[in-house]
Amino acid sequence: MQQGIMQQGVDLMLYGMGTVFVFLTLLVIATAIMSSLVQRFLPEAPPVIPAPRPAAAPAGVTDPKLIAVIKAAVDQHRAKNK
Amino acid sequence: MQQGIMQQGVDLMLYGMGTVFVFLTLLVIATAIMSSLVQRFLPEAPPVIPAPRPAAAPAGVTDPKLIAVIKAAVDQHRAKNK
Amino acid sequence: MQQGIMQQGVDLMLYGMGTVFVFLTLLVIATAIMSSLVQRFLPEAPPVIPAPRPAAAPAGVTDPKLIAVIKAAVDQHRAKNK
Amino acid sequence: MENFLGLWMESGLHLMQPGQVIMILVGMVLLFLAINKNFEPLLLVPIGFGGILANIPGAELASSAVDAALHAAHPDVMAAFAHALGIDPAAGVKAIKHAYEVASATQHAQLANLAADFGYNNGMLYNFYSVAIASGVAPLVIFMGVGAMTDFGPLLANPRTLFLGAAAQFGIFATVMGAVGLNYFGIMDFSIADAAAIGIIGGADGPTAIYVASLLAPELLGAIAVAAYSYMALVPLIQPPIMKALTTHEERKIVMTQMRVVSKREKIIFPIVVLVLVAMFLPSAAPLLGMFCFGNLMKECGVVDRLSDTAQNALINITTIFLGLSVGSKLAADKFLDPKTLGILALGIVAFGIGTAMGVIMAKLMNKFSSQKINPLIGSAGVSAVPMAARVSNKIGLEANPQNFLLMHAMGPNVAGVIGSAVAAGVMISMVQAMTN
Amino acid sequence: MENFLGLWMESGLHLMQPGQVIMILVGMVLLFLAINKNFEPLLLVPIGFGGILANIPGAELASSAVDAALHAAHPDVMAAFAHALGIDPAAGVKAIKHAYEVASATQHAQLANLAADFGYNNGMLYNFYSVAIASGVAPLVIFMGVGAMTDFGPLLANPRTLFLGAAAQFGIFATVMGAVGLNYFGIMDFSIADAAAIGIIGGADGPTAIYVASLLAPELLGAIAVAAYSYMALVPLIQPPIMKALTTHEERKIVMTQMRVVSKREKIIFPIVVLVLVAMFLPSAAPLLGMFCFGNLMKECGVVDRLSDTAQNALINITTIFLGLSVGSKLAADKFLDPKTLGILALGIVAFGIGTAMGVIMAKLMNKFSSQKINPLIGSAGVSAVPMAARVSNKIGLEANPQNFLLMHAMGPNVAGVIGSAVAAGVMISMVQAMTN
Amino acid sequence: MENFLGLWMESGLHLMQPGQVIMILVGMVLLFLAINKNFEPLLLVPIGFGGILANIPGAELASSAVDAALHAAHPDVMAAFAHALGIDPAAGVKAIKHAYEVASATQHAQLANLAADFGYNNGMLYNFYSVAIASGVAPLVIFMGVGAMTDFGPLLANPRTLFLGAAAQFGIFATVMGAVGLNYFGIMDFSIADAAAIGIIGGADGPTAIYVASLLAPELLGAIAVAAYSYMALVPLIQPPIMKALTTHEERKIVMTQMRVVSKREKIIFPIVVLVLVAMFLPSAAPLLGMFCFGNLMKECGVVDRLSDTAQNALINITTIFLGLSVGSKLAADKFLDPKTLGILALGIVAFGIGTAMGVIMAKLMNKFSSQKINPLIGSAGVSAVPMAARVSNKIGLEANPQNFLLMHAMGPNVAGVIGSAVAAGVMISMVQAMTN
Ligand code: NA
Ligand code: NA
Ligand code: NA
Repeated sequence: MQQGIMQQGVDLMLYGMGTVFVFLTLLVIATAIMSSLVQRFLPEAPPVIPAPRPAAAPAGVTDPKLIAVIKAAVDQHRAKNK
Repeated sequence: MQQGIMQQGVDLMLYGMGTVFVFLTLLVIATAIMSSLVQRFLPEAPPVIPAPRPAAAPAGVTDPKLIAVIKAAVDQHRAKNK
Repeated sequence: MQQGIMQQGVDLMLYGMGTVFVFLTLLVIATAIMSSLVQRFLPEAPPVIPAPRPAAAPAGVTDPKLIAVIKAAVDQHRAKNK
Repeated sequence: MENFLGLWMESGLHLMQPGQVIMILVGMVLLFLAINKNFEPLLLVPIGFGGILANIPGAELASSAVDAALHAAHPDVMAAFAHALGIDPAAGVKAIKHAYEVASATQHAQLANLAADFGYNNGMLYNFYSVAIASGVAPLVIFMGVGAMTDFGPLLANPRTLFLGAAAQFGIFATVMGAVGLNYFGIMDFSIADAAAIGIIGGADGPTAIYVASLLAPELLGAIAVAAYSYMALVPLIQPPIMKALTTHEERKIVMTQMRVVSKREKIIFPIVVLVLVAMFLPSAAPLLGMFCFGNLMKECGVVDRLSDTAQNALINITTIFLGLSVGSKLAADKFLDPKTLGILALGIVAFGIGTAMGVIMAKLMNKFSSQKINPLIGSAGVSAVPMAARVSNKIGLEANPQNFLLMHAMGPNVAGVIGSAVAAGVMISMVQAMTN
Repeated sequence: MENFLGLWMESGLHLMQPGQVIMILVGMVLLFLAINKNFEPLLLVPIGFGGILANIPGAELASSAVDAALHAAHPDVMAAFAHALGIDPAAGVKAIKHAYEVASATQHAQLANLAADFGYNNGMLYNFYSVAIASGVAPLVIFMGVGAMTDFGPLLANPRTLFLGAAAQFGIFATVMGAVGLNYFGIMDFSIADAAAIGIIGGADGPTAIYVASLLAPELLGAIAVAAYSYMALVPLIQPPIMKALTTHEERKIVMTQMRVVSKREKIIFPIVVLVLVAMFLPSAAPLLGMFCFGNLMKECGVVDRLSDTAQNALINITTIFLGLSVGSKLAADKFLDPKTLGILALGIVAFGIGTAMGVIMAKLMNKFSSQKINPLIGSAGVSAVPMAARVSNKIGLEANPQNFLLMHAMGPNVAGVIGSAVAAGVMISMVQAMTN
Repeated sequence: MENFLGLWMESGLHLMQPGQVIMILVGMVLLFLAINKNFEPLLLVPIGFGGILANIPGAELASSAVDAALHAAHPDVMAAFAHALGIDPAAGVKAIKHAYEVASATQHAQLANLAADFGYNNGMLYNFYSVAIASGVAPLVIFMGVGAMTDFGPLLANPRTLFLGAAAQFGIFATVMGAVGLNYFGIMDFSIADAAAIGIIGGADGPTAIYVASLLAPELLGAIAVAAYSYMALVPLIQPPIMKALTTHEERKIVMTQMRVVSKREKIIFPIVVLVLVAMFLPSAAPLLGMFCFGNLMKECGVVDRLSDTAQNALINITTIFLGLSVGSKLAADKFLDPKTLGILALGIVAFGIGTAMGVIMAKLMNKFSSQKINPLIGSAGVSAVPMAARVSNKIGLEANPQNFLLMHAMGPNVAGVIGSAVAAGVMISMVQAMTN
């Protein structure tokens, strides 16, 4: 559907900006509904910020590097405090 | 060599299961031999679990991140103990 | 331009070695000029070796793993000192 | 105006088909199971999310450029395709699709070029699938990472447990027979290749299942992967009743002797021993077991820790993300919503059950012939499903005897099961390819 | 002797063209801004360096094998190309180049094979570009990583701020009109696709801009990416005057109410809500928003931390390195030194300005209709440019009222702007492709 | 029954050829040297393991689909190949293989499609090689990582040491002459391209050697890489006798003056200076030195630490794994077990020796013309082999004078040697390509 580029630009602007607003309005509504549903039906103790643990490995192994670092850190500190 | 699928299934099961058993049996034998040879000819002090060191980089550089972490850890701790 | 391979080898050696020396000589000169210019016009307090900080993330987030490690290290140490 | 029309015409709601709605819900269920029930989340989160993406109407994320063109079925494009395929343009889209399926690699390339000329592109998930799975690389890289996380110590301390890992693989082949049977009695239309791919679910090993399915039955890969990972997560529910039914309380109380210490050298040499046996007797298992042993050697040799660390972390994580999304691309409604899927889910759980049973029975059998008693509960760990199955053995053992810690003993058959299913995969791949070529 | 001659003949100095000198200096300026002025260094260091590499005379690092052959223009090669393109070899190189540009994908493949036969190879940066950007994967992977770094908490606490993120996108479409206007008045020759790609600079979001440009106007990608990242770095200079001009001191002093605590569950469900809306109404935005939501879900769900960590670190860093170098490949003099580039730079800053203004105005408008007042300064954060724009809002707010911390409130529109520009990208891509096919 | 037969027919033992047995043993020797003797383990573990994988009979892991088909030599397939190559099908497999080697890229693509139609796939290692090495990307990425690990401080403090790095490269060109001589006297059949690729072993720099070999002599890549890394590991044995033979005890005792402090700014600007010189005088070295300087700039500029960290860790490790396995794929018996390999190993060690000697001699020469004396022991570090060669200089220095620490002084020529061999690589690549096209 070739038209004058000016016309195409106007179309882009109108339909584009329109879509952005429609979509985000829908998102506002959906989010509001979702939040109210969650707060009503899935209440939750105010989330304690979890001290991010090193992610667990699939085969249950824990990252040796981290352990090494912890060890090193504590050792070095002890050394310093001798 | 197209045959009846039933026949093919039976073949898969027989030869497949057979191969699994033969192979793992050979592995049992090979492992037993290997272990006994190692224990006889390459005895070893019972392995002290090595505190996994941060892997050495090819060009001999050590991971700055780790050092940073160690430093940070110790500093923060000292700060806390002030 | 096919020639005798012997001739080609000699060419490679002469022109190759020549290029290496010319290029690195130019690099010596350029480096010397650069250094003197920097020292004259961009003097700098003798660089304090910066304790490499964990690299900042584009969206300003800091690596949770590192924080976890630091935390773990200090906790573990405190536990030990109880 | 026509733009508004166009927007609506290509809006999801207008194009949405019931199947896609169902599959989007299926994807959400997988996410729920992964996040709330902790069902193998590392795989099922990407798979579930990829499954939703693959069913977004109009986005064609899981389609190749040619598929997208065939789906759009624009007359000019169809005419060009028909000409390239050497069939009558009047034959219609259905005929063109069929001709494309049976076409040669050269013709596939030609149609891909034509689709590009007409402005069609491969979907994002299709590209991920091609690079990660169709090439075979992702499952192999994950297998390498698993190898780098595996400790063969318990197996080396008690090599006999390899027999348990062998026995448990019977679940694979029994399931093959089951699939063949369903076909034989006309209940479902499985080829021998399909049957083999379905059977491997019984291997209880994700990358192995995906690798085999990608070679033998790509169109079933989605269902097979979902079944494999779901049932691995369900091992704590599936195995205990079978284990208890097949063992007496006395047997479950058997205390196993303390394991010997395994030397570092043995651990270093073991993967090479496996590799040599593969080279001598089972070349078809070389890719899977080769990468597995390579990962394990990197871990044990102690001189390439930085490579081993990367194989266990950055590399396996990156690969897992793309593997999961790629598997999700096979959850597109038109492929996944098929009676076959139900058959696969049913056969898969049978496979797990039989594998579990055979492992336990094998353990009891070995006790008949050996003075050194094995607690039959560790037999069930032979299905692999590392480390879940071993934990189950430990848990049931503790119920029978609170002093009896079987975990380490169960790790032997557990890792043996990984080797066992890789061997089974190798032999099935080579036999099926021989049967079908 | 001829070797020396050869060496000199292919030495940079002999081949260096003025344009390349200029572009190498441009690359150095970018490096200077990135390193000394901290202009988005994570992108501008690789882009600037890649730009220098792309302009090394004779190295052809940014050229395909065919481009290199066309540039060398060896008679035999040209004859073979002309024959493959079905034109008269006598027509000359110019004609061959033009024929190649309009040739079919099949002919492109043929010429690539011919170039290989004649010993030409793709340049390093060309390969990076093909794999990282032409495939579309790099921007999407970075978007996934950004999603894994994004906290939607502030947005969920105050969803109305999504309107600010929507309003700020007007900068995009106003710029499209500007580009179209420049074309209409014959000042510059921009197609509608070019105009759309230029407009997206107003989205103030790097990966989105690169993704759109790679699909709609690859030859302008270099200028568009440089403009987008430079202006993001300049946000602290561009926005404040506009913000102050449009607000009274009273408005700037408005203190916003403390946000409510957002539960973990809401944060987990939100990306799925976005995905469902995309599936229903905007399939064309599925790749960008899909990957963004996937990254965010990995972060929030808490069961795949190892994947989320990798997506936020190793994976996004690796991708950034190659994305940056690939963008740099588009800074080759022959492409970049074009009046269009000046037009793009001019339009880009206009886009940022308008987006900023519309965000602020929208906030004031909302205050008209709502009792719960919004500080209009957070409106400007709607352009995204995360987190710079939010920091600017906070800074200006503190100037007006030292007790007024707007940062958290500004993060809402800030991330809303990311969604907004991804939506705008999706609709523009689908509309432009419909217009031009 | 035929299945059993089939299994045996394709079991390794039945197909195993003596050459493969030998190469599997060679692979094990490499693993032993890497693990027990710490010979460059980061490369030799993957190379050795890959070498074993490449020689598993029947697995064809290192073969392309076409190679596998040619090896199987099924009549129908051969007929199709012959037809595609335009030769008489009756000509036999040998003729077809030869025709394939000299065929055009288009014909290569056709045969690949045919092989796919007949059910042949590329081997795993072949795919790794294509992606990692044939594309040239892996060596370049590793070079970038090495750049990000390199400190040019010592070089900047004493730029004269660049001459030592230049002199040591004579080992490269002397070896080229050696290879050419072996050819001239009919002892071995090396082309000029082979000779250049072999010479680069003298660069004592792994990625450079692999990069050059992949461009000039892919079939010799395995032997060249093995030689390069083995001799780098042997530097502590190879260099000392030469160094002592060429220096007096007095010279070895020379104490060098404390280095000046090098400012951060100099370190940041240096890689850009190198890049500009490359752009002006040596475009052919742009890929190698460009990536090297890019890595170094990322390290020094201090604003992209997260990219630099990744380049030094996750990215270089991932690349090293696949580079090593890919190099291993070139250890397939039919290619590797060739008298040429012995010639390469012999020439390689000569190259190291000559390079070492020239470095020392150059240092003595410079002392003739300069008041500020250099300890000639640091000259040997000019061969690169970072950081081993510098450590050797330090060790021998301490033997002569326990108070004399040369390590930092030797790092200058050491990194200069990396630049020197990259320059040599660039000029050889461009000259050889000019000679052979
Ligand atoms: Na298994
Ligand atoms: Na935006
Ligand atoms: Na060197």
